[in-house]
Amino acid sequence: AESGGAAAGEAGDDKITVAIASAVTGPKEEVAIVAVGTKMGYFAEEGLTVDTINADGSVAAAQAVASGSADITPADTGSLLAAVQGNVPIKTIGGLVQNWPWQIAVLPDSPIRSGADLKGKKVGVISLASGSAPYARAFIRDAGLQPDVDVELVPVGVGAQATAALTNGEVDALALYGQAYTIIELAGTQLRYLDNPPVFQGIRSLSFGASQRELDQDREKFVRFLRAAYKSMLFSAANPKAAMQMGYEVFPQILGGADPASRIDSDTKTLEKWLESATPLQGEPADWKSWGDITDEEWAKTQAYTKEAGQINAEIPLDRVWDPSLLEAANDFDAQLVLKQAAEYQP
Amino acid sequence: MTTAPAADEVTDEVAPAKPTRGKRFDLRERPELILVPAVFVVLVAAWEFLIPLLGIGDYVLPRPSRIVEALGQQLGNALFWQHLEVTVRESIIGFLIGVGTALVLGTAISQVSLVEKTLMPYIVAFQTVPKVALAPLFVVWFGFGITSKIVMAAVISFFPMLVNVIEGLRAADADRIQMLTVFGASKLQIFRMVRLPSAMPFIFAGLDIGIVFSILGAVVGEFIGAKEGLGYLLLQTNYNFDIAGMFAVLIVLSVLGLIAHFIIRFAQRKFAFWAEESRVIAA
Amino acid sequence: MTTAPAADEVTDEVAPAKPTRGKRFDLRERPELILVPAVFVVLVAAWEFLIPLLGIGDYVLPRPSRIVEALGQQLGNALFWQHLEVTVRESIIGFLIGVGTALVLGTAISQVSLVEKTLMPYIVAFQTVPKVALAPLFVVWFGFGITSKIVMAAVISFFPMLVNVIEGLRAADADRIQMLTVFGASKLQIFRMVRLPSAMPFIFAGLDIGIVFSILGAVVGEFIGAKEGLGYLLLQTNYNFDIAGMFAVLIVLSVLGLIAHFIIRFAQRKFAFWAEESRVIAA
Amino acid sequence: MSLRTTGRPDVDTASVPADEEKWINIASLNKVYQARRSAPTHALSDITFSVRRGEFISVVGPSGCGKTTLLKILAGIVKRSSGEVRIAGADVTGPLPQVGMVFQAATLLPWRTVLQNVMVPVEVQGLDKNRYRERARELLRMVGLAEFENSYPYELSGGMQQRAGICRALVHDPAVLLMDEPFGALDAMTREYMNVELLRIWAESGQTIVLVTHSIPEAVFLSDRVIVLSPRPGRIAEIIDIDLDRPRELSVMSSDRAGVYVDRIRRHFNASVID
Amino acid sequence: MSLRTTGRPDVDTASVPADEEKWINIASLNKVYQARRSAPTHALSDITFSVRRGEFISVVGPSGCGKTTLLKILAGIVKRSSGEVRIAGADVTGPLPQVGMVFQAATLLPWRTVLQNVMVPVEVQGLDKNRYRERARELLRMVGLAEFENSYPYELSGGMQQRAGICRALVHDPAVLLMDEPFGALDAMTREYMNVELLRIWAESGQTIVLVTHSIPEAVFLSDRVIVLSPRPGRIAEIIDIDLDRPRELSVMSSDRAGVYVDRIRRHFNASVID
Ligand SMILES: Nc1ncnc2c1ncn2[C@@H]1O[C@H](COP(=O)(O)OP(=O)(O)OP(=O)(O)O)[C@@H](O)[C@H]1O
Ligand SMILES: Nc1ncnc2c1ncn2[C@@H]1O[C@H](COP(=O)(O)OP(=O)(O)OP(=O)(O)O)[C@@H](O)[C@H]1O
Ligand SMILES: [Mg+2]
Ligand SMILES: [Mg+2]
Repeated sequence: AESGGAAAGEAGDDKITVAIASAVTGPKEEVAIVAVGTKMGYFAEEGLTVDTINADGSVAAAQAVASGSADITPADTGSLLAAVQGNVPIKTIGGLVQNWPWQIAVLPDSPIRSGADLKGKKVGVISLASGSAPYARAFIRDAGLQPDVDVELVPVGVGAQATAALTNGEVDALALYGQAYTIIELAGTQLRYLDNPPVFQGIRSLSFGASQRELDQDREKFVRFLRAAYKSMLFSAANPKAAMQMGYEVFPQILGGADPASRIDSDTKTLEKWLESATPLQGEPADWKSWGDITDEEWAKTQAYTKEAGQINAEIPLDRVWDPSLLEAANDFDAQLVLKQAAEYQP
Repeated sequence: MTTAPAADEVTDEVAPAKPTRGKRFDLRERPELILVPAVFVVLVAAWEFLIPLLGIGDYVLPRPSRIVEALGQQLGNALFWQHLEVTVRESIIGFLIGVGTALVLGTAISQVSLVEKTLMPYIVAFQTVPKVALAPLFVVWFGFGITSKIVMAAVISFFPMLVNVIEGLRAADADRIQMLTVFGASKLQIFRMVRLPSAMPFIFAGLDIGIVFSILGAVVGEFIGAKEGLGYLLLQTNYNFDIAGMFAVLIVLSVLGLIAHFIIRFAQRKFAFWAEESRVIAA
Repeated sequence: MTTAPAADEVTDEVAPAKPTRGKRFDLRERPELILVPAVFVVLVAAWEFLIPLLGIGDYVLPRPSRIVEALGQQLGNALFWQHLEVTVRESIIGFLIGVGTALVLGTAISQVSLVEKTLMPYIVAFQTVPKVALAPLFVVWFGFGITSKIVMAAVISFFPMLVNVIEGLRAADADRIQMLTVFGASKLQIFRMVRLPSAMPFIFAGLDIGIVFSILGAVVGEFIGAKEGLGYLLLQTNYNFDIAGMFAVLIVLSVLGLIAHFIIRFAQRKFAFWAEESRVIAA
Repeated sequence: MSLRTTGRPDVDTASVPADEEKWINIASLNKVYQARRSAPTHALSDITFSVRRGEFISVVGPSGCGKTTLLKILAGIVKRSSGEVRIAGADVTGPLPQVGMVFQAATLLPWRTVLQNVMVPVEVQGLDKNRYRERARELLRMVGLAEFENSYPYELSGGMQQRAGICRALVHDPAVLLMDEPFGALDAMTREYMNVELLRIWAESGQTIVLVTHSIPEAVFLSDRVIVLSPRPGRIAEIIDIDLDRPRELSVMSSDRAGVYVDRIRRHFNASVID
Repeated sequence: MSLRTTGRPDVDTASVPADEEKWINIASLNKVYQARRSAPTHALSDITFSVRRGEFISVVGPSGCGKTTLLKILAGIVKRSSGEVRIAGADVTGPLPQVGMVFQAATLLPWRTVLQNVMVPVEVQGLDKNRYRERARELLRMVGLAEFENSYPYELSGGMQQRAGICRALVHDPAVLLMDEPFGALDAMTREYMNVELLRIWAESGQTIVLVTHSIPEAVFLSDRVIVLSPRPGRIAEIIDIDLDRPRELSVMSSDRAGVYVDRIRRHFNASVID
């Protein structure tokens, strides 16, 4: 079966398997990175052939990487921290989603206008064992309320299930990530968002975690992968529609049997939403620098948040988690050329 | 489908006036030919018209008309048939492995009580473990490909079959075993000539449960981490907010289960006829 | 556990020299008393020492020593016992509902062939639908609380029981039914006095499968959206990358399954003794 | 040992204005078994006879001639192919409550003790258990199974199972008693003893009895009339009135008159060559 | 109709240097059934006798005295409690291949046709199916079941099932034949016919036969010796040599000598009062 991965003719010598930390394929990292990198030949240029597997969540993805089923995964940074604490031989080698993707949303006519209004209400989270629960708790705490006392968390999942819970009044607000909201809105439900307080600024969501073993054997391979990945991101940011079309070609299963023409617009919007969280909010793509960098301050915030969420129980020495040494070489690419390719792209 | 008679139908031994299996269907004889579609139509109609009335959104429970539309679209899509084929393949292979293992192990367990005592606790213990939670292990052991799904299908169809095989092989009539023993039959011959035939109703019950569960197992396996198969398609349609499409897939799964069930029941009537017939025409 | 005799043991009718159920355990008589723990020790030892040798990290399959440690930690935690209680409650209620419904429906189906023809296709069709995929619906219908998990447990333990009840009620000996019929027994009396006892081996097989699956169902239900229960604890430990803790929960689930299984088997020996005894002491 | 009959009034039959002479009435009865995997078997052909109320009638005939089939049709558990079958005026389309039956194979329920098995008709018909339990015990004592009342069927010998089956058919004192070779598995002495007991019970209760037997002397000793069936398909070869005085003792069988009856019936069997 | 015996050489027995006079040897045999839910039953008490090679011996005794138990111990499917049981010199601890048995209940396999049921011993012992199928058909013809060879057991009457069971025990021509009331469900005429046939087969094959029967005349007609058992627990009451010339015809039973034997055995039964 024609399934995901390197469909392009010019295959490199080195193989890299990317574990997608989600059971489904969608307009997110696999499209912006894998599909575009493959279709545009960025991986081939680096002598790489890239394949994907779907792991059910960040923990499973980290396990897949650590046990050799995959080489690298864009996984939740908190999970990567937890993995390291659990002595999993995995190292973060670059950032991916740099802007906080989680938000609280309510129905447009909801009386809830600020965090404080959540008192006595119910907030829908994906599940109590997912990133959305610690986020909701942190949000509630910041609003001066006590989670699980003043506000009840209810696991509602995403998509239709979450929508139903909100519109039926089973919950008063949702705590989901941006792209999940886009899907809900595109399906016809209007939402209003509460502003995230500044505490969330700088907490990292997805980052690239690589197998320590592979890394020790061939660092260069990962440098080349990161470079191609960031180039692909830049391309996608510049021409998300083209990226989405490549996504359909490389991962036809994204469509789930639907007609591409009927989905391209909404999927492009979803992809844009994802890219928005994964790339700097300010400036023009041409000015974006230091792809994948995570500052020590960001790490500190992320560690504190992860600890608060209970995923780790002590701060982890940075050098055990973080190996930024690949980034300089990974950033060594001609951004203008990529932008040009994006502008001139013809399917 | 011919079924066992109800109590007061025991008297109903084939009277000459009543043709047993006429070529032409007499609707009074086979009311199910009207009833099954009737129930279907009523259910579907209720579904179609009640849903909007109850204010249930299409994104929770789409109306049949939408689903049929989505189904049509799926059936016209080549990729869908690939997904279907993958799931069918996983289910069948998993079913055969699960049921085969259960037959062998069930035989050993029912025949050698030491094997039972040594193995059974572990089998039961393993059976209660939610395999979905073991996903990372499964995937490490069996890869992200089709194998892990086959294993899932096999594991979930294994236990119902095992329990039924054990119970069935034990249900054999002691007098019949004694009879064969006197004539010098070996354990194997007794097994083949008495235990196995006696166990047939149990074995077919196990097969029936097993085939239905193996489809379930394959689909759940696809939930864990797959790139193809109907389980994957379910996740994808759900993710895409294509709830009608998701229901279309669910319907395809139901039809798969039904077909499998009827194949098993057909085999039962072919290969275990005596139970049925001696029950119907007992005297 | 007393089990059916193997073929050449049929002759083994209780000889006076051999005490059937001695108060003191003779190990030659009951080798399982050594074998089961022995197998356990060997398995655990192999696990403990092979895992590092094979280069399998603790983060995929932790060593037993780690798991025991994590287990100890869990058992010392009051919250853990709450989770356990929730899951046990869900499983038991779900089991009772599932199995009860299966008994009633199975009875109707096996007794009235029209019910079978009208209902059975829908039941089979529903059974193949992966309930996990229906989660949104379940949650909408049954809420986010314990009910949806009970329903899940009930639904998954229902089908194996149903199939076994149907098969079992049909397996009744026609001569016995005729006998009761002559003495004027009503359908209900025939059911109670012949069909039900005859179906016992089937029913107990169904109960055995059902109880094990109902635990599975409750846990899977808790995966979908729960705030408590062992399934939730599994998700939580997994999310926290506490793989040893996760395995500790899995072990607790296994033990639950084992206990349930042995309760069912014990009940079987109490309430369906005749099958066992007439088999052992047949003459 | 005395065995009181319970004297239960026979409500069902009493309410029907039936002909006492044709208490059981069979006319032009035919039975064809239509097996699915083999050829149809013509079991009974054009059977016509009737039984008086309170009569003791025996049916003899070669193995496979349809005797069991005839009893089962009377019991309402096998459907006739054509003809008329009436008991106490009522068309037999299903089992009638006033009918009891002893089966050719004992057919005890393995999950019940001997006493519980004997009590089946009492339980089924909702009669007073305590009262009938005594009667059941008495019957078990009569057939020599007193010490086995708490045993399970698999602990009994073949003949003991058959005796338990006889007790079961008698316990609720049915107005019509159908007996399919009830004494087949018994030794000659037990059999004769049981014959005498059966006659005593019959005399006390006034039951109508149809007995299938392989023993021609037994048929003569017990019956008012003996119906002789021809080999399959069973037809009535002869119906013989047994004109021996009642009450009968076993010694009557050494009389010449009894011998004549026995010889007369035997002749039918001699005529029917097997294969 | 002629029934050749297949003349299969009896390898197993030939290789054992056994006493022809004590071909079957039973000494101080005891059997106690130890039921779990009721009191133990003493079925056989101190049984001692032996059977010559080629002898025809019958066992009679009241119902429940342990006849079936005795045969099953000989067949190796019920364990003795104490005592010695040997066939052809070999201690009986399990079934021996040269032994065939007719069961009190026919015990046919419901998933096999009549012919397939009769062929069970042939299949089990790996004998030449084609050769024995003919013999099986001949035996079925002899017992009047020729047209039922493709029927299933539930389509047979009780007596027909029993006859099929007899064919099954005879088909592989076993050296030792144990028969547990083989003719109990047959009418008098069929029974006599089967008796004559059995004697003919026995004369041709030289089998050693142990027959349990309830019919005293049958025992006298067929046997070289009759073992009379007392009521439970079965003890040997008497062993009677039947000194009637062979080959025997049915007419021998009207002879005085036969009558004397029958009366002598009957006396044992009269002595044993039931209950
Ligand atoms: N499996 C058993 N468990 C317990 N007791 C048994 C068992 N089989 C037989 N008995 C008892 O042993 C005694 C002898 O039984 P057996 O079947 O040998 O009698 P039998 O002489 O063949 O009688 P019949 O002529 O009625 O067939 C009986 O009292 C019976 O209750
Ligand atoms: N359920 C059945 N299906 C087909 N044929 C049957 C069935 N029951 C009986 N028969 C056939 O009907 C005929 C009469 O059987 P029935 O049992 O009435 O004989 P019977 O006179 O009782 O014989 P026996 O003395 O051997 O018990 C037999 O040829 C038998 O093969
Ligand atoms: Mg009969
Ligand atoms: Mg016996």
